[in-house]
Amino acid sequence: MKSHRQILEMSGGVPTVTSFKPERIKLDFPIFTRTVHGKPLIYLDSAATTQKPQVVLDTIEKYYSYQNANVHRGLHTLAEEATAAYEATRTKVAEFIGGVKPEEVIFTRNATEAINIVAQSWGEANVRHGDRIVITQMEHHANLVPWLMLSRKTGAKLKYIKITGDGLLDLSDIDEIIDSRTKIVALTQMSNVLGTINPVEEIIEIAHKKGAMVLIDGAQSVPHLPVDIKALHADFLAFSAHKMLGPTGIGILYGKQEFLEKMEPVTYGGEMISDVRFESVRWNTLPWKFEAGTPHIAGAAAFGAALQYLQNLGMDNIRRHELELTAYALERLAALDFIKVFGPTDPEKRGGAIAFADNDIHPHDLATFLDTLGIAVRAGHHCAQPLTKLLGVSSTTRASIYIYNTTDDIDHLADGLNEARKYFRYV
Amino acid sequence: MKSHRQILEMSGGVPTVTSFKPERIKLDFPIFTRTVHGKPLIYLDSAATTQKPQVVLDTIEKYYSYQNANVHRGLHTLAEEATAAYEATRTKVAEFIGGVKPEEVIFTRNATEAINIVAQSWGEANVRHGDRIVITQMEHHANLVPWLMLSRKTGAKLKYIKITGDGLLDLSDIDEIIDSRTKIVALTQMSNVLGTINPVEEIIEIAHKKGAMVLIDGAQSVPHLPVDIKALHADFLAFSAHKMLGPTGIGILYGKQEFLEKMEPVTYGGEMISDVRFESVRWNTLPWKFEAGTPHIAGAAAFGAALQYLQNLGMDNIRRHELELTAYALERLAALDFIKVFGPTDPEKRGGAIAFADNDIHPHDLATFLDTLGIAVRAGHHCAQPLTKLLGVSSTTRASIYIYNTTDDIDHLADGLNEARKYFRYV
Amino acid sequence: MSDDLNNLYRDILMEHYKFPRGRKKLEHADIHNEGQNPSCGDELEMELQLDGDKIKDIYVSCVGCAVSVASGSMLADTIKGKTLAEVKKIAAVIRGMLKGEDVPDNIDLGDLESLRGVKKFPVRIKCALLSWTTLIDALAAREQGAEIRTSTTE
Amino acid sequence: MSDDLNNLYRDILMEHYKFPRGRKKLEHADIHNEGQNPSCGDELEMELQLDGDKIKDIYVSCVGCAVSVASGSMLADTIKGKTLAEVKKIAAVIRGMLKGEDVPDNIDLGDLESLRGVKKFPVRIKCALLSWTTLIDALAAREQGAEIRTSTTE
Ligand SMILES: Cc1ncc(COP(=O)(O)O)c(C=O)c1O
Ligand SMILES: Cc1ncc(COP(=O)(O)O)c(C=O)c1O
Repeated sequence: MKSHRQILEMSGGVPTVTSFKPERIKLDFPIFTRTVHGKPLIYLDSAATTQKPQVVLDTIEKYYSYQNANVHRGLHTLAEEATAAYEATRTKVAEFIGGVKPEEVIFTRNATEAINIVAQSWGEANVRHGDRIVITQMEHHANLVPWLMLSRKTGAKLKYIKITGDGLLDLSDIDEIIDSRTKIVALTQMSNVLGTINPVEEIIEIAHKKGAMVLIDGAQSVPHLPVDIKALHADFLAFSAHKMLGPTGIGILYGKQEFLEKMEPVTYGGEMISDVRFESVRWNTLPWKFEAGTPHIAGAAAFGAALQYLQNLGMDNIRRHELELTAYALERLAALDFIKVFGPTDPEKRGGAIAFADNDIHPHDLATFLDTLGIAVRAGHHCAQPLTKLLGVSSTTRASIYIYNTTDDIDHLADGLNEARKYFRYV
Repeated sequence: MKSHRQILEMSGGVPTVTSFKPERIKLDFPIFTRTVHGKPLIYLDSAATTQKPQVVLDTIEKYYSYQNANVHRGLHTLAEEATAAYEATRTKVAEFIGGVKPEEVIFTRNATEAINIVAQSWGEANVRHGDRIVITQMEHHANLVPWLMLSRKTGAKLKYIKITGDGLLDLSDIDEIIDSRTKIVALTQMSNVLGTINPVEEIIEIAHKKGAMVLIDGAQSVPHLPVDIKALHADFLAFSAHKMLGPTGIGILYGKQEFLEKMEPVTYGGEMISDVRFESVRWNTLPWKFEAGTPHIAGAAAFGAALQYLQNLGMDNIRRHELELTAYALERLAALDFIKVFGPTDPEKRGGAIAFADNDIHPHDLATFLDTLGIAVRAGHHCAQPLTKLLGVSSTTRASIYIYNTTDDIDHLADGLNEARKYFRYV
Repeated sequence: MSDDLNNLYRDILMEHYKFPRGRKKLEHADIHNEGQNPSCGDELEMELQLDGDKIKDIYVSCVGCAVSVASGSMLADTIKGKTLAEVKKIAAVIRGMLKGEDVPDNIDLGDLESLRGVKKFPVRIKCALLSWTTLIDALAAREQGAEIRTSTTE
Repeated sequence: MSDDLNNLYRDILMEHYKFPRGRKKLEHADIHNEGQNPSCGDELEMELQLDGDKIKDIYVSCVGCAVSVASGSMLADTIKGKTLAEVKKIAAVIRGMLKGEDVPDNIDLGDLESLRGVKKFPVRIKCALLSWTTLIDALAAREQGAEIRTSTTE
């Protein structure tokens, strides 16, 4: 770590972006000093979880070393500082997603829990037999199973927006799918398999016209695109800190105040209560109503540092970098005639999660092989089994990029794919 | 931090206990190098959350710097290492609480969520109108509100085991309270206000005879006492890592396999699923069935280090230390005629969470005053409002100890209480 | 003791705490409200008797810490005899001051000046606010002809 | 390439992968079971035809990675002609070996020897296990007269 830090200091601390230099950014991430099977780590699994910059680790260390206490209700200095750190990140998140109110920002464990809260609390109170719930065929299990279960419990019908052969949403019959019986439309802004960026603005408009609410699964979009949830008029947004440089164990549910206020909490305990007697209880106000028990205080503090790091880089710059790198990767992969890439071919329409298949080598064998070259990719259904089946395969290999990835990383991947053909004797 | 580390190394690294030296233990906790209002920190708020030893911070740093990846399903080296770290702690927890099966150990956000899972999943499937749910008058909101809500939803009756003037459970009419209609008894093994250690073994036996399940809220007991949940035959146990040297954002639900297997999950998403199609879903096996979405991997890894630290000290030694220190504190406080202590006077019957009241100074003013002396205590209802009302006060001041507290800390507290009388001119 | 602490527990505040004003129950009340700081356990009862648009008499009873009791006592002292409009203005100024805003030059705070010390103790601000929030809510409810049950500062 | 990798993808394993045995559908089957590794997407179908207590013929069809396909192929090769008791013993030995236990000296593993390399790749163990678990579950279900639907290794 020492020499890493020294390099960092020599190169001037926090990144300022005039030109976006992933090689420079890599230096902020201690994990890139490690090797895998004797090779430098090439991390292409950021859609699963991202690596963490030193400043995030330092914030955790600082939190536990100097401020650690339980939040709220505490009158001593540590408790005050811990509460301030926790609530400061709430405010930062509110800004980050377009300037919403801090009380509209609820800390959860992850995106999955955020979506579950809406499906359970809002869903069970508002969705009835004969209603419709609309999702898409490209949803992650986190934005599929909660709605499947809600439809089972309520008798509402679960409808899917289909996808085209190109991996885009098929909006040709959208007016039939989202109809006046539709209570909520829940969809991902960016697919974690196809990379597809969905036209959420358009869908939100259609849904709202039909009187339906919209939940955006932002697990893949918020880390990679500038997302202004206020401009989008989405009713709910869910995402996870660990996919955007932040720590594990903390996620966000954003909801419009008017809806959150009417919703019942789903977990009961300390913090979320205003008054309890032996026979009655009154909930606390927003946002604490939804935050039962001791929260992940250190996680919130560190997530604040991650957001600051991203803001210093600038979400526009991040998108531009990823667009370029995705274009480059698609080009390199297209040149390999034994590789089939899924999802949109136009880099403007997608992010940098790229699922592909080798004509002969099974994704698991490929991932194991690439790992011995130090290249981390993921193989499997990426928690989107129905989509995977739809693609006509049982699993895919996925390479996914982030701010620290370089064209060099992509070159290594392409070389690795070629080598795999040789190793498994398909050439 | 440097000099702290140096001292640590000079004194020989990890503590080995022949005699229990809290002064030595303090050196392992970086927070004790900080001052509060210019005074050395005297932390007497461990019942709210404990401080963290350097080894826990190092484990977090190491996790994010060398192993960070999403768990399960990952074929690359990092994913394998992250999964190993995550699952190793599950095994360690299983050992720590008396040698249960790892698949009976579920990672949650905190004790609160653990209790909620049982109340929602087991409760809603098994509790009916006319049934009884039994808790005690000394429960934390986390072990009260979920049952209050379950009783509302199901029409079951919520009954309370009363407490005596001494702060002990009143078992005189226990056979009437726990009757054949009782479906579950949920009680804390140690009160976070009165410090009372409850005779859970006896109550579990009575409950089981009547055919009722038992959930133990171990949030205060597991950190402070040797707890052998297998010997106790408890059906469920809930506790939080952050109250036992571990990080925030991670807790444990233990449940007997036969019950967990029949229970439906309450949160849906990735990891907890074995197979999903567009219209159907099959849950994963235990323990993952209850762990939806990306878990708090770093938290689990670091909790493992915390458990190891506690095991090195020995839970018997910890109990002995706290018994001595509690006895000392009770003695010192008894000598102050303006202070009334709540809870059992016999230190054998209690842990080191000591709530008290000054005859004249309000708990908040007292806590603010003590804070300026560097002494962190908590004032309020400690998330046990019904109990606080029962004690005839609107709030109390609570000092609570852990492995790093010394008789010196207690002396400072006693002196501070005397000084407060002078400052607020009651002497 | 620390300057901040002395600034919080000024003599004048402690004097109001130990001898709070407005503790005499009214024969008849035009406005009634209760306040609560659930996380502290502080509870407050307030009654106002009007004479036209003037506060003729006030009853404030607070079970709580020095800051909340003293703040309620000063409130009683201050608003007695004032018009509703004046009272609303003062309440707004005090609320602003506690939240860190500047106090307009033309406002004489009197004893209320001593609440300034609270600012340095963020968690105690809600103690000082309790009586003022209870008052403001009660007046707002009256204007709108709404019923009111309990105010809280959280 | 790394030794571990070469040890995983031994020639013999790759040969079974590319030319798997037991792919011919049976006319008639006494035992049928399906296996799944849901997290990978691997799927396996197995049919056994008995002659008394001997395995007369076997059909194994696996859609999956090299390790799971090869393991299924070796299984077909190995158990054909053996008695149910022998098969159960081999299956237990292989399962133990994959979980890191020693293989008894008196057991000749033949091609199955090549599965040893999997041990170094903990996440791939379940690939190698898939066919064996499917077999063991099928035989156990048969003994207990139970119905069986799908086996999984997770
Ligand atoms: C007895 C008891 N139960 C439950 C809890 C809830 O713990 P957590 O906030 O970590 O969920 C606490 C913590 O305050 C407690 O003291
Ligand atoms: C599109 C999408 N939604 C939801 C999730 C779930 O995120 P988490 O596991 O952090 O809850 C993921 C992460 O894999 C994702 O890619």
